[in-house]
Formats: sequence, C-alpha cells, structure tokens
Amino acid sequence: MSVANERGERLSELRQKYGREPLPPRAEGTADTPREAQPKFRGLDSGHRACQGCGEALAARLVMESAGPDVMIANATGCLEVFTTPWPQSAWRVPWVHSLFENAAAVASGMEAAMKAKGRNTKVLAFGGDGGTYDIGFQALSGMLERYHNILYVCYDNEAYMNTGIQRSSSTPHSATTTTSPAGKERMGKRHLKKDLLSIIAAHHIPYSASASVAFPADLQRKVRYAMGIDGPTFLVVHSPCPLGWRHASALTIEVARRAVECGLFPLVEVERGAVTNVMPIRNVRPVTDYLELQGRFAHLMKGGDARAEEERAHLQALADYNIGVFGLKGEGEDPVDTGGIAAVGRSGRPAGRV
Amino acid sequence: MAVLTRGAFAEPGTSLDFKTGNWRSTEKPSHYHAKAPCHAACPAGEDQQAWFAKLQEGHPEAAWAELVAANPLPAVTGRVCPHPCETACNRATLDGALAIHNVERWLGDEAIRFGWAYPVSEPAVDAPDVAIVGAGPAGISAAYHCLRQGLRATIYEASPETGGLMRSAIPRTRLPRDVLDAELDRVLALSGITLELRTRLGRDVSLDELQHKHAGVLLAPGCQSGKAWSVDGAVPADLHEGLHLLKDFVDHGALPEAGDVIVHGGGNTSMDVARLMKRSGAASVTLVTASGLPGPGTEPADEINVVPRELEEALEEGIEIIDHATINRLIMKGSRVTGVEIMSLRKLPGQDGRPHRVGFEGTERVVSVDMVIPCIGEEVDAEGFAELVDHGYLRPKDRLGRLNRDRVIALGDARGDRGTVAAAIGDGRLAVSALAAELAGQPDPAPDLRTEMKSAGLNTTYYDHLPRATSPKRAVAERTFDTEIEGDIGRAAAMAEAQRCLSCGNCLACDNCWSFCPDNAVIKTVELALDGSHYLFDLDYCKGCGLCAHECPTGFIQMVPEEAGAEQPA
Amino acid sequence: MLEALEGSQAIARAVALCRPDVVAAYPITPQTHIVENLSRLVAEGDMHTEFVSVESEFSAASVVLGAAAAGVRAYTATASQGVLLMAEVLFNIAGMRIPLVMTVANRAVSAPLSIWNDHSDSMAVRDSGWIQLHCADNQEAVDTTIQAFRIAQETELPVMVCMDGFVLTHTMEPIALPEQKEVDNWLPPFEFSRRLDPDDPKSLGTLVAPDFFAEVRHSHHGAMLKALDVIAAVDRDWEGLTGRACGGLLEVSGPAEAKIGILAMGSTLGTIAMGMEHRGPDVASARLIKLRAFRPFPAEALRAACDGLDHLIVIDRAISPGLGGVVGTEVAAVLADVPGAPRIHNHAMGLGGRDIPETVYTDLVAAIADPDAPAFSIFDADLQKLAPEDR
Amino acid sequence: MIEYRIHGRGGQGSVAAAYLLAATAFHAGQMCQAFPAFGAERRGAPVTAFVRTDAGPIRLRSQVRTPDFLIVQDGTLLQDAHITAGLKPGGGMIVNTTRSSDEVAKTFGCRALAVGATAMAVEVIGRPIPNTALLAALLQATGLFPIPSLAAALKDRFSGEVLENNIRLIDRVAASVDKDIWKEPAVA
Repeated sequence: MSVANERGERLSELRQKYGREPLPPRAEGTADTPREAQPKFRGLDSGHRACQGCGEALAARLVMESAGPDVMIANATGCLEVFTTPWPQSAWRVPWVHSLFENAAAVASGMEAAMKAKGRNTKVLAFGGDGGTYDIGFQALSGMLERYHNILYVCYDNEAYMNTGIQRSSSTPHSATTTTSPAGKERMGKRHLKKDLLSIIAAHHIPYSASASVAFPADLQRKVRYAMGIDGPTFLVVHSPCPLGWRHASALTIEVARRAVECGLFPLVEVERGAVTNVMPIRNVRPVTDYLELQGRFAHLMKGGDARAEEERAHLQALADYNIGVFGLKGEGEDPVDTGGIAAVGRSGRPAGRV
Repeated sequence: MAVLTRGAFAEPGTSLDFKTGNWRSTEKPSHYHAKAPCHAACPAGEDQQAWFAKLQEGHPEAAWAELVAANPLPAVTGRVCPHPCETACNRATLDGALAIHNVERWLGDEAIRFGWAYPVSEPAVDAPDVAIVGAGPAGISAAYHCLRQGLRATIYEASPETGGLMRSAIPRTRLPRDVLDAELDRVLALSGITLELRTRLGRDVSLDELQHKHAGVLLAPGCQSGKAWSVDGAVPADLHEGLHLLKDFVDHGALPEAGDVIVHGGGNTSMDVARLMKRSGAASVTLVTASGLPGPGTEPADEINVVPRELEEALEEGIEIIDHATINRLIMKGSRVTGVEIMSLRKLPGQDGRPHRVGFEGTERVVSVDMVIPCIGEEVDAEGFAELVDHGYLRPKDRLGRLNRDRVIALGDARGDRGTVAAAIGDGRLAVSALAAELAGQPDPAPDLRTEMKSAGLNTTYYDHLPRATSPKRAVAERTFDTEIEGDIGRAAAMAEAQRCLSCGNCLACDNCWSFCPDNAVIKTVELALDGSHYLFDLDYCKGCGLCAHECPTGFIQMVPEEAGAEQPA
Repeated sequence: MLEALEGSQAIARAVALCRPDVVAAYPITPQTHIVENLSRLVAEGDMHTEFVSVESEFSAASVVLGAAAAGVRAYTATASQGVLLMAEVLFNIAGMRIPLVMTVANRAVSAPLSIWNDHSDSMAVRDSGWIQLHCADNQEAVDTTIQAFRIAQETELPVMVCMDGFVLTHTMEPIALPEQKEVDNWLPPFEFSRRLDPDDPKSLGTLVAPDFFAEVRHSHHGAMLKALDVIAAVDRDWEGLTGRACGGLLEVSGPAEAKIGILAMGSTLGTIAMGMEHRGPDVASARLIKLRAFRPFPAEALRAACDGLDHLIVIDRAISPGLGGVVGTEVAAVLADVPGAPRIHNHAMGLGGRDIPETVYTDLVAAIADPDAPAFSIFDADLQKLAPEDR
Repeated sequence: MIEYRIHGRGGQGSVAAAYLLAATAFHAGQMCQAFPAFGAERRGAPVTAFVRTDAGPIRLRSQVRTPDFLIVQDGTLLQDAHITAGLKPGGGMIVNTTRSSDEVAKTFGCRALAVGATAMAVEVIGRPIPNTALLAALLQATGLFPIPSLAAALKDRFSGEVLENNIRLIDRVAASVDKDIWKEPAVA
C-alpha cells in the first residue's frame, strides 16, 4: 500500500472516531496525505521523539512551515537531530543531513556551493542548537557568514547542552543552574553572562539576522519568510524552552518563552547589515521574576531571605532593563507595531478587533 | 525486520511509524465546550457567544436570528434587562465586560427597522394547541416558543392589552412603547398564535376548561397584588405601594406630591419609583435596602437586584441610597409619617446554615421624611385558581415549572422566584420545551450541566486590548418622563463590540493548538465538526504535554484523565 | 605529452580534468601549492568550480561532505594538522559512505612542530574508513587522483590520495597529463544515489541504535574489502587508456630470485631502488614491494608478493609509539599464518623530513645480518644526539 | 645523471632557479627533477634547492649530497666555508659575485665561474634578479643544454616584456662568458 493511501485511511479512521463525515473521495492522481493536505507545509512530521512540550521541536516545525518545501537542511548534532532521525525513521520531509556537532554551517556551505554549481535555487538551511552555534560550531558559522553563502542558519536556543543532559553553554543565562553550573554554598548557578551572539553575528555585516521566539509564531514565521527571500547569509536565533532542562511543566513552554520576551531578557530584534531595524515592543513589561518563577533552573533565586538570591534577581532585572533600554523595547499603549507582534487571535484566525 | 540502508539513511516522514501517543501517561487533550458565563448567567437562556460570533463574521441578521432562538423580545430586554451576562462576562477582568446589553438592543432595533422575520414557520393545523394564561413577557415568550416547537398557542389575557408589566410598570424612559409594541406585534402576528384579550382565568374561563380544550396550560398570570406592608403594625394613611404608584404613573402620568421620600426596597420597581419621585420634584429621595451596593463589602448574592446602569443613573440624579439597612420603626404624627428609624443589618449565616438578616442594635438613626413608599414585592392575584397558589405564588415542583396538575406549568413572576423580563422569557422557553417533550412522549429536556468557563480558565494573552463601547445618555437635566434616557450605540460600535467577545469555552478557530503542537498531533479540518471546532487530536502522536490546553485562549481545550472518553485509542 | 610540472601543479591540473563542482580547502604546508594552483585555474577561468575558501580544514572537509551529499563531485586537500583537525569529519564522511576525493600531502604531526614529510598524518586516520592510496611519484599521484574519483563513485567510499609532502608536492618533474576529452570519456558524470534531493527527500546521518550499529560497520568493512577489486580494476582500465598503471594494490619489482624483500609506501621506494642499483658488489639484491593501497589492506596480494622471501624489510614513515611501525605490524599480521613466511624487519625512517639517502639500501640489507637487531627501530635515528637516559 | 645544488637567500628565487634549470633540461629532451630543501626559512635566510637531470627517469629522491655543479646566487654566501660540501671532484661552481673567478676558485679549491649576474640583470631587466644570468652562464660554460632550451623554459613562465628582457639577458651573458670552457670535467 502506498504511503499516501495509508495516511488517507488514517484520516478516515480519525474522522470516524470523532464523528465527522468522510471527505468525498479525491480525484485520481491528486491524493495527498492528510498531513500534506494541511494548509501549511509540515516539513517536520509527527512521531519524532522530542520530550513532551519540546520548544525546539515546535520551533523547527514552525520554521519549516515557512521555509519549505524547496529547501535542504544541514543539522548539527543535538536534540533536534537525535529525536528526529532514529534510524530507520525520519520525521523530516525535506532533504536533510546530519554530519557533526560543530560543522552544520560548513556542511550547509558545501550544499549551497553544490546548488550553485548545479544552478538550482533550492535554499539551504542550517540548524543548530545553542551549543552547536554559540560554542563549538561558532567558527564554522562565522566562516559561512563571511563567505556570504546563501544560507539561512537557524539556532534553536535552549540555553544549555540539553542533548547531553543540561550542561551550561555560553548561551546559558547568568545564574541559571545546569549540571555543570549548579547552585551551592559558593555559587549561584552560572557565573558568566549569556553570550550576545546576535551582536557578533551582526558584526559580520550580513543582510539579515534576527531573534525570534516560539511564543510568537507569527513573528517567527515572518522573519523566516523574510530571510528566505534574501540571497545571502541570514541568521535566526529562536528562543526555544526546554521543559526538562529549564525545569518547568511541559504545558508552560509557550508561557515561559513569552515571559522571557515580555520581561526583556530575550529581546526580539531584527538587524540588517549591522543596524537594528526593528524590535518587538513590549506593551506591558513584566518583572523578570515572572519569568524566573516558572523555572526550576532559577529556583535558587526565588528563595526568600537569601541576600545572594536577591542580588542575582536584581542583576537579572538589570540585564532585562538594559535590553529594554538599548533596544527601546517599551511599547506605547496603542503602538500599531505592538499589536502586530503579540499574535492576537480572533475568530477563524482573524486578529481580533479588525472587522 | 528492517534492512539496513547504505550509510543508514532514512526515508522521509517514516517517523509516522512511531506512535508517540503511548508516551502519554495521565492526561490527554479534549475539546470541551464549557458554558460561557454570559450564557450561564442569562435568565432568558440566550447564547450570547453564538450571536456575537455571527456579528464577528459581519452578519447582523444572522446574529439576530441566533439571538431570537431564545429571546423573541431583544429590543425590550436590550433596554430593561439587568444583564447579569455583563456582570458575569470574563472580559470584565481584562478591559471591561462586553456591552452585551447595548448590542442586543441595537440588534433588536435593527430587526424592527428592517422588519426581519422570526425564523419560525406556521405549525400544522392539527398541531396541539397550548393554552397560555397571561400576555406578559413569559406568556409571549411561551407562545413564540410553542411555534418553534411546532405547537399552536392561545393566549388568554385578562386585561385589554398585551405586555403585562412591561407595559404597565416600566416607565417609557426605559422602554418606549413603540419598541414594545413592535416586538409584541411581531410575535402576535405569527400564524399559529391566537390571542384572547379580556379573558381572565377564574372569571371568564376555568382551568378545567382550559385543560379540556388544550394540550397543556401554561400559567403566566404575573403578580398583580402588592404585599401587605407595615412596620410594627403602623400603616400611614397616605401609603403608596410602589408597584401601584408605578402603574398609576404609567397609566395616568400622575404622581403624589412629596418633600422628603423614603423608598423601601431593593429591586427595579424601587429604583423606578425613586427616580420618578425625584424627577417629579421631591426634595430628597432615599432608598433604603437590605441588600448592598456593588463593591468589596457586598457578597455578589447580596447585591442590590437592579439594572446596574439604572443604579448608576439614579445616583447621577441625586438618589441617596442607604444599603444594608432596614426601616425599624415609623415615626408617626397621627396617621402621617414624619420620620423613619433606620437600622443597619447584614445577611449572615444562621444556625441552620441559611442566611438570615441580622439587625445591629445601636445603629438606629432617625431620618425625617414625609412619605414612605414600600416596594417590597407583589403576589399572585389568586382569585379563581386559589388551589394552585401557595403562600402567594404558583410554586412549581420542578425546575421546569410543573405544578401539581398534569400539563399545567407555571412561569414568570407568578413563580415567586423570578423578577425580570428576561427570566420570564426564559421560563417561556423552558416551559414549552418541557411540555413539548411530554406531548411527544420524550423525557424532559436535559438541564445544561456543563461547567462554566471562569476567567482563570482562559489564556487572555491572546486578546488584544479593546475598550468597551459606551452608549449615549441624556444629561440629568434633560431627562423627562417620556423620552428614553439611554441612546443607541450604533452599528459601528456594535460590530466593534462583537470583536471583543472572548468566546469563553468555545473554539475560536484561532489555530493556536494547531500552531503550537510540537508533535503535529493537531490536525486541521475544513468542515466544522460536532464538537464545534476545526481541529482533531491525533492521539496516536499526542504526547500529552498540555501545551495546546494552556495556550487555548478560550479554555476550549482541556486536559482530561487518560481513561475518560470513548476516543481512547485501542 | 610530457610537461615539466611541479607536483602540486600537476595535481591541481589533474583535479581540474575531473571537473569537480565544489572544491574546498584550507592552506597548510605542504599542500598549499595544490590549492593555490586550483585557485589560479579558477581565477583564470580554466576550471569551473565553486571554490570555497574555508576557515579551517574542519570546514573544508565539512563543505565537501555537504557538497557531495547534495549530489556533486567535490574535492579537498590537506596535510598534517589539517588531517587531524578533519579527523572527526573524515570518519563521518566514510560512515555515511559519501564518495569524495582528498589529497593528503603527507607531513609529520606536531609536537614538535615539523613541516616536513612523513606519514604520521594519514596513518592517524587509517581507521576512519577511507580508502588510502599512496603514490610513489608525481605521475602516479596524477594518475591516482583521477582514478580516485572513479573509485570513490563506484564504491561509494571516500578516497584519500597520499603523496609525500615536499618530496613530491614541491618537486618538478616531467608529467604526462591526459587530455580533457579522455578524462571526460573515462570518468562518468558524478552520481550519488542518496543525494539530498527535494524530489526524494532522504535523511542522511541518522542515529543508529546498538541493534544496527554492528551491521553498519560490517557493511562498511565489506565495502572496503570489495573496493580491493575496484582499485585494481580501475588501475587496469586506466592503463588501457593511458598505457600507464600505478601498480594496482601493490607492485613488485626487482629480481624474482631475491630472498630479501623491501616494502615501502610512497616516494621512498625510488631512492631505495637507486640504492640497490648502485649497491656494492657484495650486497644482495632485493625484491621491492610498493604498497599502494594501504586501506583497504591487500592481504592476499601481499602474501603472494612475499612468496619465497626469507626476509622482509618493512619501511614505515610513521611510528605508533609503544608499538612500532604500523605498516610493519600489519604486514606481520597478514603473514603470520603463512608457512615459511619471511622474517619481518620493521624500520621507521625519514620521520619529520629526515632525508633518506640511497645508501640506506646497503644499510638495510646489512642490518638483516644482525641477530640482535630489535624487531623495530627508527633506522636513521642518531642516538648520540640524545641524552644518555633517553637513548 | 647530473646533480646541481643551488644556494641562495629566501626571496632570491632559488626554487625558481631550480625549476628553470629543470625545465631547461626538459626542453633539451632530458628528464629532470627539481625541488627545494623544503625549509621554513623567511626572506633573507640562506636556502638551497636541488636539481637532477638525466637521460632516463630519475627515481632517486634524496637531497643532492654530491652535486656536479653549485649555483650560488649571492656572493655573500661564500662566507660559508662549507658551501661546497660534497661537490664532486671535477665539479664547478657558478657564483654571482663581483669577485674574480680565480679568487673564488682559490678560496674553495675548485673550478669557479664568477658572473656579475646582479649587475647584468639590473642593466638588462632593470631588476636585480640573477637567475637567468647564472643559468645562461652555466649553459654557456658547460654546453650541457642548448641556450634556446633556457629560452623555452623562460617562455613557460614569462611573457611579454619580462620574457624579452630575460632573453636579451641570456644574450648579454653569452657574450661575456667564454663558451664551453667547462665542456670537459676538470682534472682533479
């Protein structure tokens, strides 16, 4: 039985189960699988083995929706690679290759060179986690940007080495605990700051780089589409909570990501040729504690009566305030940019308030 | 067994072979259409969400049709209803409750203006004919719902006019007569409804006759006689009971002259009377009520039972209100009142667990007045069917209003536990549904036992800030006895207001679940399914993370125990 | 037609004849001239390729991996530290069975820093799963490079063409380069069945659990063993085209009746052959075995080549400290169960660019006579240069 | 087989000289081999390069230890007393120097040909590059390969004015060096 037929039967089964009328039979030769029949391209399919509520799986899927299907991916070693392709299965529906931890940008460079040599327009994407991007793969990434390959590099930033069991990376935020930056009598989690990767990327003077968050899919997908339209290197860092590593309930992935943006700790900005050209304003700025309190990795900061905890909280608040000041994140009451950014919903997908 | 591919490559999408659905351990997502608080609170049983949805889609007539599925008199209720829907509205916690009342009125007026027809058809000639006693809101609603259920209806009205209290006791400043007439006429003009005016139960026709002649009898006679009122046996000689005062005013435009007036009571009648007296020139009008004004010191159940905007307007007009208080003693000079002693009280739980009003010694104070108007409620005028009346009311034996005679159902104010036009309208619908089921040999219509969606169950992140619409109002100085005080909000504001509906507990088709599922376990379908959404959960892949439920703006998705429901994968 | 060309230049020309679509390389002595020459060919328009000037060897290997995975012919070159920096990628390429060709300009590995020739670099990645072919002179290097593209394609294995740094790469000598048309006819267009293709989107580089990993390795090992025939066949085919062969898996020369054999890889054997030619009248002649295919290791061919020998001197150009010579050890292993197998004399020499004079032949033959000689030695080490405790 | 060793300083083109000599032999129908002494030396440091020429294929790949001829690109290198180490008996050295041939021969106890190559190069090419002049002198004195072979080798590497100048330089040297004076090996 063909794959398409199998999926078709699967949908009928579901329909029956949920009391829906069966769809009229499709004309011969137009049979799509129900997943392909979804209104958006699902380049990353179900059955992958990400944890419950995985922010990275979601981010990758959202990116694929806007990028695919005429793309090919070089994927760095990491959770995304492991949970999508346990042989003999693959959750990908686009050509995809995983080589190593630190070479996604370089492998992508080769793929892009191959496409150029063949005269094809298939866009090459490179995916990496924060470990594979901020740290071990940084050199290859810098080289790729400098050589001006036509590649969209997407960093799924979950702020630690999650694949190996939550070790600190240079993307881990200040004072977060990981298994290699635990909190104890002498330490309050990670001592150092989260690396300002976007500024480093921006210094390559590439056409476009931006930060995005899974909590704002419309914004994320707009940025992907914009980057896809550029013939040259582009970079996207997507804040992707890890329920396991950040120690929050799996249902709170979006909530946590949203609060990171709303408190200013993860600013959503767009940079073109080194200049900040757009930011997502925050209308109601939350205190960082709203963000911290949801996550076990910051639990040591939420203990009452601990002067060190208070100081670290104040430090994180100062970092958030710094971002808000530097990027001008504070939105005005009726700022039209703001309403575009907050992904308001209305009936049938229409944003509320617009007739 | 799998055969190794060279270099261990994998074919696209083969992960579908791996059913991650069995990773769910405790909970699975489920679509649950909880009751919206507006709907739960609506005495008329309107599904405000449903008609707001039509308005959101830009179809006012369809919205009206949805509205009149429950309430045939929206232009009336859009004016006189205390709109508990707005009090319950979850949007109140965000940026102000929806102006449901104003939009309802606008829709009602639009229907009158454009002559929209009720979506009902004439019942069969031989359809059962139902007797309805009383052409007040309950009776009119019952007649209308008979037609919706395929029954015929004959209304017996004692007076020469229809409308009951709506006509006799609601000032024109709140309900212009042309609006009332337009809506009543639209119902009464429906084929299948017969109206018998000047036909009083117990005088012109007996209950036995009605039962004999009709498939069922719906009793909606209303409350016509004021309760006896005295304080320690003292009754002022010039006592004016509130409802009668109101009826006299509505009929003849006459009001007694007075200087300082106390109105005793906490309902709409007392509010209307107080405002009329003030407008007619009383130096001061004070409302004494055992209930409390809305605010932190008052339990919701103990709040004064008046239309909020009426209260607001009364305060604007200079009415003073002494809440949590009662009249302890009248100070008489001969048979005339010269003052009242007022004492504070509270509703407190008694030893039997039920709330009792407890007066507090030492809080007594005397206010000088020259008139006291009690507005403490009315009773059924039981003449002719006294055997059905128990302590002043037709007290039903079940929630549908059945009395101790077969196919005789009480509805409206006569039940003693109602008190608003909306409740009367709701009774009409309920009573007919009960009777229709009985006639068809079917079980009673099931009560709506769905839980109510409270604001805590919503994810309000996804609602943009939109201010509540406000309606125009006549200034205090321009308020007269016969022009409507509140104006129309207009089409633009009504349509904009519709966009503010949060759709509590009901699918908005916002795509959040579909967009946010990390496992693609939400599948979008073109057609609307039985559960009212466009989405399916593919439990073969759902890992049960709960993200969809948390991010569902309306609380339509809920995580339920794995065992629940029949859709459990085998 | 012969041309006097520097080795690196000749390699660049040979690579260009194979029309790779993507070339990526990072400069390192003594590979530099190869990429410089390729760059010049590209700059002059004599070669049409996407030349990716990467920021490290690691990326060079990664770029060609990506390019080949995407379905085009790709090439890189490196040496020494570059090979080691690539090491992780090299294993990866081979494990994914991606056809690629890489030139290694063999050089010692630091520390101490040495830019000069030996085989430490390619030896360090002998277990990466790449085919390793060693070249005795620049003509062989040119011919092997072109052959390598075909071998890679036919076997779906990556091929490392090893040539001695400086000794070959920087030496000018007369070279015959084939005509473009000849190469075009001989080398089929690049095909990679599992290429990344939106019309048939496969996933390469999956995670393989313990229940299949052994099978992956078995299949790779089997492919390497099968590649022995391919290497020999491609060389014969090349000979049919050009009249030149590189010796297939290994090449035997010298008198058939010799009781002494000398086995070496790379350019060393030429000097030894000259040493034999110029040997004294009392010095025995030897059978010379040029080992061309180091991976896959031609066990059968080697046993045949050693038939009748009493002594086999195996020259290593690298050392596995604590063991000795890798080639010597492997040869001994292959001959271990052969009745009457020759005695193995394993010597490392020419480490870190130490010049190997032709007189080494006589010294090697003479050393056989020493019954106390150790099974392995660094033949040209001058122990007098060491502190006594380090000798 | 004839072996040559070239001494120069980093930047003077010793390797280029070696390749040029090998290419000259190649154009004369000989086999050849040329390679540098693979150093990491920087500009100015003494460097060496090696050339072998023969009628048949050359398999020997060791450094040239017993050269037939030395080419010394810079007279200052003569300060190194070991510069002639391994020079075959009867061999000779071509030296770019302003000193006389006799003086050099006397110092090192071998046949020597002093050529004012720098001066001639400056004069004809306009730049102080001694290679062409030294090789032309070698060819003129030894008759190993015909002068046109050198011109052909130059043609492989240069074109235009540079090539023309170098060819004029050959003529200039040929005019100043006696032909075939080293045609026969010197008597030890």
